[in-house]
Amino acid sequence: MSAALEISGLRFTYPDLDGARTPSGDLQPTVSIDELSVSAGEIAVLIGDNGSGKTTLLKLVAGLLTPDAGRIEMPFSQSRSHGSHGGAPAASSVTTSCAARGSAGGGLTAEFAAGFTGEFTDAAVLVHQKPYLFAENVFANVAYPLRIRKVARAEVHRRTLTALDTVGLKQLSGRWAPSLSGGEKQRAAIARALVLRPAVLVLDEPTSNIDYGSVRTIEAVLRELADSGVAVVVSTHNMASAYRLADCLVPLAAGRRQRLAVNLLRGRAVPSEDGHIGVFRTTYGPEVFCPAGWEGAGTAVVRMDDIILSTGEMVSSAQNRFRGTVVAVEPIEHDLFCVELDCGIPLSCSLTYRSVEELGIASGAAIHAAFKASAVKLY
Amino acid sequence: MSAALEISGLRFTYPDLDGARTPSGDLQPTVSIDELSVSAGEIAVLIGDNGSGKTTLLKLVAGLLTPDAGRIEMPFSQSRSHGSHGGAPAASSVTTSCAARGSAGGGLTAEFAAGFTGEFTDAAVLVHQKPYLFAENVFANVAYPLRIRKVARAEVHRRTLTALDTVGLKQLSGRWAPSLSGGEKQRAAIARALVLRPAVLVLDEPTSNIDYGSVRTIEAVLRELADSGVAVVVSTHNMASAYRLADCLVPLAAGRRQRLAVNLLRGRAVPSEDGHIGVFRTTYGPEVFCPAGWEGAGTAVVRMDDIILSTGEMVSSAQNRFRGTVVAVEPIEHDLFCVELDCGIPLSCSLTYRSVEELGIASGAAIHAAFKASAVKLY
Amino acid sequence: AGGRGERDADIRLTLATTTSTENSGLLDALLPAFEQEHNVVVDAIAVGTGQALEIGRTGDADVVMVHAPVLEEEFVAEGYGVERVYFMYNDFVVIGPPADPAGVRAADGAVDAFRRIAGSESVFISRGDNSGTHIKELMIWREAGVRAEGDWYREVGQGMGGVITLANDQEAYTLSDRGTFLSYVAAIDATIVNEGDDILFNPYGAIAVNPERHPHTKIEPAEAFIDYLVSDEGQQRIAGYTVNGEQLFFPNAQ
Amino acid sequence: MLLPSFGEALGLLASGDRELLAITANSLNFAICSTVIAALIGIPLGIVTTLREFPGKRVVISVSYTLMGLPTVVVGLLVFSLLSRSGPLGGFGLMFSPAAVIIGQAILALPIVVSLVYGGLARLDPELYETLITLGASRLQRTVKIVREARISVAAAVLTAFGRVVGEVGAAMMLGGNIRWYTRTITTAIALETAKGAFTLSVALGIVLMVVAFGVNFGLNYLVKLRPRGRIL
Amino acid sequence: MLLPSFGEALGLLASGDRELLAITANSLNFAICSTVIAALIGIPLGIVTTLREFPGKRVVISVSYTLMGLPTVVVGLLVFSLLSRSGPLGGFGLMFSPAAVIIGQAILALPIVVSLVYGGLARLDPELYETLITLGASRLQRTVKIVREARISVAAAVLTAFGRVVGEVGAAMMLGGNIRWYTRTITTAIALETAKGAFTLSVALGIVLMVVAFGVNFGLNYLVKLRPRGRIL
Ligand SMILES: Nc1ncnc2c1ncn2[C@@H]1O[C@H](COP(=O)(O)OP(=O)(O)OP(=O)(O)O)[C@@H](O)[C@H]1O
Ligand SMILES: Nc1ncnc2c1ncn2[C@@H]1O[C@H](COP(=O)(O)OP(=O)(O)OP(=O)(O)O)[C@@H](O)[C@H]1O
Ligand SMILES: [Mg+2]
Ligand SMILES: [Mg+2]
Repeated sequence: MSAALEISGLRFTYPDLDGARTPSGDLQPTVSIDELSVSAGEIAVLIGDNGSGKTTLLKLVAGLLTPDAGRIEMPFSQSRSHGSHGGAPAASSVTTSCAARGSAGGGLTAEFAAGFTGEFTDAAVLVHQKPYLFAENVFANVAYPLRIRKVARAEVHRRTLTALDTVGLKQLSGRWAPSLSGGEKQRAAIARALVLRPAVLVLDEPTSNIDYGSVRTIEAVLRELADSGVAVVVSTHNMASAYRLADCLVPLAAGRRQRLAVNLLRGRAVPSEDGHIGVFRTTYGPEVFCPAGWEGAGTAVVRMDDIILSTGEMVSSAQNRFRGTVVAVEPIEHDLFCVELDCGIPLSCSLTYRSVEELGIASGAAIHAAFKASAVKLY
Repeated sequence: MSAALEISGLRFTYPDLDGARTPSGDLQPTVSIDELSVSAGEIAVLIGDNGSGKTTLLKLVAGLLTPDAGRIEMPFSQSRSHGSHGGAPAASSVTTSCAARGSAGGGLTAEFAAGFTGEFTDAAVLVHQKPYLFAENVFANVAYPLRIRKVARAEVHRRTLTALDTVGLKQLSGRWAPSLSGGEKQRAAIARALVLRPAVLVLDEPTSNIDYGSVRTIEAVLRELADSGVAVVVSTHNMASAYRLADCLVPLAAGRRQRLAVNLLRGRAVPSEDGHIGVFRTTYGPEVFCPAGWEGAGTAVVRMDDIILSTGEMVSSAQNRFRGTVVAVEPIEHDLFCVELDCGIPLSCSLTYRSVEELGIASGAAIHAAFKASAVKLY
Repeated sequence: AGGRGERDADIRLTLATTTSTENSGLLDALLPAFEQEHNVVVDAIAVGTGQALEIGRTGDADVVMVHAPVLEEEFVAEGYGVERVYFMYNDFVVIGPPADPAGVRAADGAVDAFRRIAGSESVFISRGDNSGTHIKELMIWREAGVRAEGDWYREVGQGMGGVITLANDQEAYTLSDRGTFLSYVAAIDATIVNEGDDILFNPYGAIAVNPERHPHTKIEPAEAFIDYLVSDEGQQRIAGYTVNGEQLFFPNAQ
Repeated sequence: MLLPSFGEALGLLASGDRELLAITANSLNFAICSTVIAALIGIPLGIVTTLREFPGKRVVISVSYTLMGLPTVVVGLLVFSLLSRSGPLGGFGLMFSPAAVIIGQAILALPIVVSLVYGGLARLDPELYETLITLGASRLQRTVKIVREARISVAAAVLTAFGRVVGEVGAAMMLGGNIRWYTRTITTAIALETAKGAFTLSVALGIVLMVVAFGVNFGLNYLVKLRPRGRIL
Repeated sequence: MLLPSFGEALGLLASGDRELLAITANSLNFAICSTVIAALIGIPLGIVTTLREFPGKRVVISVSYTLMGLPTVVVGLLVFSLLSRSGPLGGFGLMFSPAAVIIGQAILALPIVVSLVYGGLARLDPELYETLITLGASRLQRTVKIVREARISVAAAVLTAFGRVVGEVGAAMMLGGNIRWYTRTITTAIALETAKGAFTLSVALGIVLMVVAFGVNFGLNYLVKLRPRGRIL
């Protein structure tokens, strides 16, 4: 798959417009992403605590903020010039930084440099966390991006109604947008982005105010969009939604990518003979035992902490037992290591230094992994 | 428990300020609540689809909208006069409606009538879905309600910092509020309401933009507040949060209360000997079998659909089997009935008319109820 | 700046006058001596002729000083003024473009000059504001037997300065008092094309507002002021006031 | 005693006094033309001032606010020195013509439009701008939309400018010359009648002016809907 | 040819010409007093107009906008008819005094403050008002907070009013009488010098006025921080 969005060496700090009002000592950049790439057709989900930099990163991707350093490339964007906005004080430093990395990125470096001043907006469309709807009716709001592109009337009508239907707002199309309820506004804003079918769609907590049933609808829409070749980047605090959606789950903390602490398995929970226990058939082939009653779920999550390793076969209450080989061992923090296994399905688990020593774990070693069915959470 | 908030016969429709812009045919009131009461120390949770009227109801409770009819009483409010706001075109009709119901409500009827024009604000404080923070720093925002009440400086300082600490924003107290991240803003707004310790605290989707970990913190804060005697009314789309929090779960659709479709059981999931199955000890005494791996969860939810009734003892894979008596049978819609049982724990289940006929279900009849362990969802 | 300084006197006399007296600087030459002598402060309000008289009528001035004999007599006749006292005069001049297309320079007096202007339909600017100048202009038209009408006759309704500026810009004729013309002469091309006729005589009168109509008016200082104007000292100061070496006003107290 | 009856003033208007109608038409004509010119230049300037960061921005804003108080005679003098026969643009012979008044009044109106448009836009939600960028609106399209969203403020700016010029007398007097049947406006007529001491007529004219201005105002208010639903406190 | 050097005007000021200083002081004094009075009355009125629903609200707003264009001579005449010796308030003998000018200018400034405060507040987030109610702010406290939140708009309204009155000449002339050493302001002095044909001096005085107004403006701008962080597009 080719990357539709490639970020490298990205650094951004909010300019300290008013020093007196910000707490001192907070000198690290708001966002600092060494590498992140999202392929066309993929959904990347940003998760992280409040203030971890999700919105900031999304705005950087959408070209609404200018990086202090690093680059953001979107090879598929047919950049359209809209002139610069907000001034680009850092533009030169960005270009320098790009040059320093030589031809590694290829593709759109020139367009990219211009991109920071607002030219790839056609490529990356952002739906804000608190969307701004224009003071006109819902239909006009959603039709706006098409109208300004001089799309034919009939086409505008068709695409707008389709988009409204997609988010379940068709019957409200004549309503005065500012009088919509919170969730209705968010859905209208999503529809307004959908009509554009951009190369990269960026959504900031798109489902935070949306009702339970409609969250699933929006998820389905995003998946469909991805399947049609769009690269989707969303942030969310809804972990279930994140697990269901993510082709690539990106945990952020203090603006930095964190190591994922779970194994995310795609597949399908299938009915099992035994009523007490369920079966999840992973896309890799092997099945995993899981709690019963989740038939149809498409995602299984196993925390890395919940996987137990041993050199020999284990006898325990853990239903899931796999043989595999160690692919990699990497330190996480002081005493902890992350061990990557290939057991037919790729699994990662976290171990203390002592365990790594005791079990003699090293790349290529054969190993047994086990985890309880109840440790598998389905979404 | 005495009711801290009592609503009866409430009707509200948004005045059609601009007929041309609203879709026609939508003549039913936006909110129409026949009866709802929340006791001091209780948490009521409103759930429902976008546009179902949650925000509208909360604003009515907070006195920010004037009902077209019906009454909202808050016996514990020490009403403080702030003068009327927004004009009270419907005030007389409200008073009439109150009078028509005679002394049924007792208590604060007179103050109440005035209340619609803004006088019980001290009693019910609302935290908006999209909170407005003042253009000053976070501390000043949170301290504002205390300062305008002429609370002593030291006391203001103490309570403000406590509130900020409670929502985890202490370290951002000096920050310029408009520059906070989405979730940080929401938390600051919650802190600003907390410092007041009102008789009724009303929060509109308080956790919608808040990170997963902090959601639990906010839930704990709300529970603590309730335990201290505050009546809390929240709306949310986060069902897990709703189940965990709700002493009283109020599903809304098109502005009307809906029948709850689940049984909500309080208690605690305890470790069980059998690794395949869990045990949930309800506060009523009896235990319920449930999925394993959820030790510590405090709420079990069983959908009414998932409970099977029979006149004799059933042999099935359903782990949970109870004997009980029918307390009530009520029609829900065309073909469906809701049967309330007392099985040591109160349980409701839904049945078709045919089943009710076949099983001869009537008030007082003895009955067997069964549901699978996997039908029990823990939160 | 003259000797008048901070306002520290007990008595304040309000003088409503036409703009020409203030604009020409005459008041600055005339008032300080009087103020010092009588320990009064004269508040000079320079406005249009009609407005000055109206202020007198409403009792908001103690003395009125204008140059529109007809209106002044009316004012006194209505009982607003005590007595009209002439104390000086100056004269009007006909000004026009140096090229003098109407041949006014060759005219025999002002009335003939106006006839020539009308005859050649050269543009004439009228103040049209019932001021002393305007009234004088209308009088001359009457004498000339010309109905001042048509494209060439333009009523502009401005103060004297504005009219001179406009006439200069439009290369038109107009009637001006000598004092105002002198203060503009350096900046404009227009020149005097006719002067000295008796009809161009422009007498200034001072009237004390009648305390019977307006009991609060300060009749004593008002009369003292008029006395001062007609006194030797006052008359000398009027005679001695020059701009660029030219005398603007001529004392003529009886 | 000085206050004429409202009826007296309306009577004047209704009697269709030809001169009063001509004067009124002049007032409206000059004010509308100059306001339109000022709006065409000032609205974009106000938007640029709001949306762009540039060094000295604050000074520019302060200057613009200050120029709102530009005395009308000063504007009159400046334009006069340009348009008079001896001025650099004297060749056009524009002095003492409607064009001169319109130029002067447009200069008066411009800083009002710029300042008030700035003041209005500065309060708009920052997300509006970001939304427009991200939806791919061109600079012109963004501008149009921002103006539409801030139409209350923009309309207020234009109305304020209109009110200012329709009621000003200095520039109209200095540049138009208050020439009867040609450049006389209601305000210069008022000044004339006041100088004549005809205070009652002046006030009657003032009332006529207010009625006319109110009509224009109300029309524009109605057009932009000063109170769009749901956006007001 | 008419334009004097900027230096000439500043030279006058710097030389501390006693009369110029007195005139400038008068201008500032009158403008500041009248603006303060107008602000004290107009800000609450603007807030009430925004926050209250009442019948005829739209008409009131239109009238207020219209009155912004009230010609200064008309205000002068109206106040004259009240304060004149023959008017109802004649007994106070206020005509041709600073008080008369201040009253007239305050009347001029009032509709400006009301309209622009209304215009500014009408764009505030509706949630601000609800938040204040729900936090239990009294009416006064709400008002104070709303003004603080809308301080840009309110400051703009006050600045606009100040600019308008400091530069107006009609009321100052009619009501103050342009009395030397007493009620002469920069604008009436300009009118006088213009009438004298002393155009250069007029323009110099105009520049002095602008410099002074700019000073006040900049000071106030600085005070309210026209550009609070994070609230601007
Ligand atoms: N100011 C208004 N004018 C007219 N209709 C409104 C207004 N505000 C809300 N509505 C409508 O009233 C209904 C209820 O809205 P409300 O905001 O109470 O819904 P909600 O349950 O809070 O929805 P959400 O979950 O999206 O926040 C919706 O159909 C909404 O569009
Ligand atoms: N305009 C700004 N000026 C200064 N600091 C800002 C600004 N906007 C955000 N920040 C800070 O930058 C950090 C990252 O903010 P960001 O909005 O990206 O967080 P987030 O991950 O989206 O949080 P949330 O989940 O609450 O939406 C936070 O500490 C925030 O307070
Ligand atoms: Mg965010
Ligand atoms: Mg809502």
